[in-house]
Amino acid sequence: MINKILSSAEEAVHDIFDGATIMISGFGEAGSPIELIHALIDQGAKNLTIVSNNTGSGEVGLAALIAHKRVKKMICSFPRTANSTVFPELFKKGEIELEIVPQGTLAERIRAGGAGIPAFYTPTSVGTPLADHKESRTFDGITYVMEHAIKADFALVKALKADRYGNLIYNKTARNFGPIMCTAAKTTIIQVEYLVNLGGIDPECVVTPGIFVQRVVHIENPAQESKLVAENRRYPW
Amino acid sequence: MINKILSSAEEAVHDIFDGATIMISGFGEAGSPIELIHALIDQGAKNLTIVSNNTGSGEVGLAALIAHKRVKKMICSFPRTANSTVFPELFKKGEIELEIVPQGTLAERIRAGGAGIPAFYTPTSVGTPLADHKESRTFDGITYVMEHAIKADFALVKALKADRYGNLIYNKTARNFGPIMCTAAKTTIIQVEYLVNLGGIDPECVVTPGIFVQRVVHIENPAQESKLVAENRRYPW
Amino acid sequence: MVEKNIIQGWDVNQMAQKVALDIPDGSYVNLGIGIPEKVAAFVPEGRELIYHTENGLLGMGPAPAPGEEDPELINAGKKAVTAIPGACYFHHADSFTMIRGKHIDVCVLGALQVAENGDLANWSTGEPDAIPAVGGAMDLVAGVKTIYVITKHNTKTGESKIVKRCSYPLTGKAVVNRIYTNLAILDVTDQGLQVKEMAPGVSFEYLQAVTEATLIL
Amino acid sequence: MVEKNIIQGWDVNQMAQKVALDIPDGSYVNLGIGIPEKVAAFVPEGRELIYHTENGLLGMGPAPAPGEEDPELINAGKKAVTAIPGACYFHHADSFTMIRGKHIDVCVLGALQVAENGDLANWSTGEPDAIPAVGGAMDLVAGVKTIYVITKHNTKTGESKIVKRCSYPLTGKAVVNRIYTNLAILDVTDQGLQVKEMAPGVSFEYLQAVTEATLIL
Repeated sequence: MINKILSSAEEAVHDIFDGATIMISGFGEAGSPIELIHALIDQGAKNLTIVSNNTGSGEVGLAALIAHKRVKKMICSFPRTANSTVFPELFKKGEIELEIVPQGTLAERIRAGGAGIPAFYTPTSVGTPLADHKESRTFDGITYVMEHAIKADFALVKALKADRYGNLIYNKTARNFGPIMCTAAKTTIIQVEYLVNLGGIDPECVVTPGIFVQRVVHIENPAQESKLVAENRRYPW
Repeated sequence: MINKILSSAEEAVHDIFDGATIMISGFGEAGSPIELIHALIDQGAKNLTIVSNNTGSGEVGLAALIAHKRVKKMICSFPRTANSTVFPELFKKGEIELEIVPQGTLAERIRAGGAGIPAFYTPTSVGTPLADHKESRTFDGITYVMEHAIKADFALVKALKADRYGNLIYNKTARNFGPIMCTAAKTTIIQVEYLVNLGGIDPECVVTPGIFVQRVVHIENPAQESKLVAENRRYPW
Repeated sequence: MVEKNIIQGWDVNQMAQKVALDIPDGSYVNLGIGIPEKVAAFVPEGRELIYHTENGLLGMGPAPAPGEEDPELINAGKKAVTAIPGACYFHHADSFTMIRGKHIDVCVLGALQVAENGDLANWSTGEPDAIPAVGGAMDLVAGVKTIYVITKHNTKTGESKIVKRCSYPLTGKAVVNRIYTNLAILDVTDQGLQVKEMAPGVSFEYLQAVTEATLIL
Repeated sequence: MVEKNIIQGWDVNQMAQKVALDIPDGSYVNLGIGIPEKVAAFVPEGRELIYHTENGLLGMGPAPAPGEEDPELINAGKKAVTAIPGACYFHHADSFTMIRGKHIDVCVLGALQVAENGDLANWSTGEPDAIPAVGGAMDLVAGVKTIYVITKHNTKTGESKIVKRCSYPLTGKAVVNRIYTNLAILDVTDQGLQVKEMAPGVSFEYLQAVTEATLIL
């Protein structure tokens, strides 16, 4: 029988290893799997490469993971955000690497990773410093740069509902990077607010088919990052 | 005000020109926009390049368009089907061109066309005759072929429901090529069984966002291709 | 040379059962059109497999009762199917993301020829007037983690379908992992075609005699 | 040289209104973070624009009433928004399919510098200790059909933001179609920067004097 539902975030992240590449969903706080990230902080893996659009806020969630010096390298489009001080300080001290990728190219590279496409051409960034040292090529008179797929060992993703097959739906703009990250990691770990029976998600409305999901954890009342930041909370508390 | 709903299939296809490239949704009869195709037959455009997974059955729908010698070239993955005699006969006589594309490569080329990706690499067809004369390249020790995007002047697509913005949902496996074809054509023309008010489709369940749709036609009781074929119907009737 | 095709070996249902027994619980499986579809009927009780059909359904169920067919709920062979609870629908680019992206565990396909290095030919006889039609076969063999071929060992005219080198146009190079025929189960290994099991009454000598490819016991 | 920045010209709301008037009914529009967001408030009655926010919403509505904010319904600036009837949500790859695939009609962006050939610099001042952060800006300028820039004509220290050649790192080459500043509306043409309209009290001579780029009347 297929049952991807595990009993705790701790169990779900137990085998994340030092040096792993991990995709983390979210655009700002929307869709950020904060409880899974906290479980990863507790678990202790280090030298991580994190693929995520931002670098977190305050000292909770992704920012806390970075503050604990678990992250060797960030691959993201926008490392500065309101209340993000952890990453900028480490970066200025040269203690963390950064690969800056245009947001749509980041999304497409992740999607390519999940779709078995090793590389593709895009017009984005042509003629800018982000295209330096990248191979370029002309199709029909327009210049494009070649971009490579990104794959990960793990993905930590927040969704709204899941069934035991791992079928997922998301909540509004918290969907963002979740569905493509699910496809691009060897082991995709999901936190959801609601577990439902098979058939509890309309088959026409499933956003992430269960084939892309390996583990599901039920986090009934996920923390709201901006509230924690406003309260000056720090993880671990 | 945005209102993409037109009053007839005739009006929706009126400007399809000789020599146009047209994507037509459907996998077998599921998702085939048979009333739009019949309107195109009536309209008379010729020398068409058709991108569609199959070549139709009997002498209705896509097969009828081919039978009327409107199609110069088919780009498809599987031109033979049960009850498909029209295409094979013309092909054997050398009266129609065929570009055969693996099904997943066809889908990805269409998706690339809609996504502004001019070319990508895929492992599919490497080492086979379909990779002959294609550029190949090795990434991480594995050989891939380069494939180019496909774009179209028009797409004819069948969906289940639409609102006046052109947001769409589909019915079961009739979804198949519809959503990607909507993205890859300059003018996307939809036939739907149901029109709904704005908000009548759950925003979490929209499959094709209206931005990819230009025209919608209400076809209340679409014909079922296999029934027409069983009844030996021919279009025009 | 031993006279060919005297021994019938396993029938098609037995072959399908052999395949079914080899697919682990929880696998995502794509069954090709024709004989491969029979595999689903022989999955042991208690094992849950999820069937993918590349036209856009994960969680394909059995054929509907007569009269219950929905022309918009079909499989890759364009036959009416059902959807199980927990199924989902998706478009072709997402469907082939599952295939090309190596998310599907097992694909069972028919064959015209399989070579001893795992080359597969199953889409075209290469005859000059044949209408080429490939469908999803090349995507499946390029993307699915494990490729099982189920096929008669010999053609109707007695020729070996298990060959040294395919004479028909390839579907994929070195893609097949295991071959289930009416006479034997053969693993494609770095050393060559290894006999894993033979049908009752089949000897290695007999098997080799009716097989063009070199076999390893 | 005329003394700079004596004339204030249009205020930010007037600039936003100028932009709003130029966007045709039925357009799909992406408004950058900051001043560009003001454009939505000035769309004339009877015109229906649909707003795309690249984090995954088409049909973005105005900010919610205080207390009604949903932290999972935000725009690209990470501010709470609403969704109109007929809106839809999607993931990032689909969102940037809309952008890169040239499906969005108009994007309104801020600028650090715009060059007379349409080059745009709006993501980095290129200072050695600056933390680079690009977001979706490069995708938007590469993919959206029409790029409008809305910006003060000069920096706080009086330097022209409308330049012969950008000194800051580029966001895109030859991507800007029209520039709305407090002093003028400028079209990027093959011949150079054409003055379309000047704010009350601004003469061409004055405008050219406070502009590094060469202008055409």
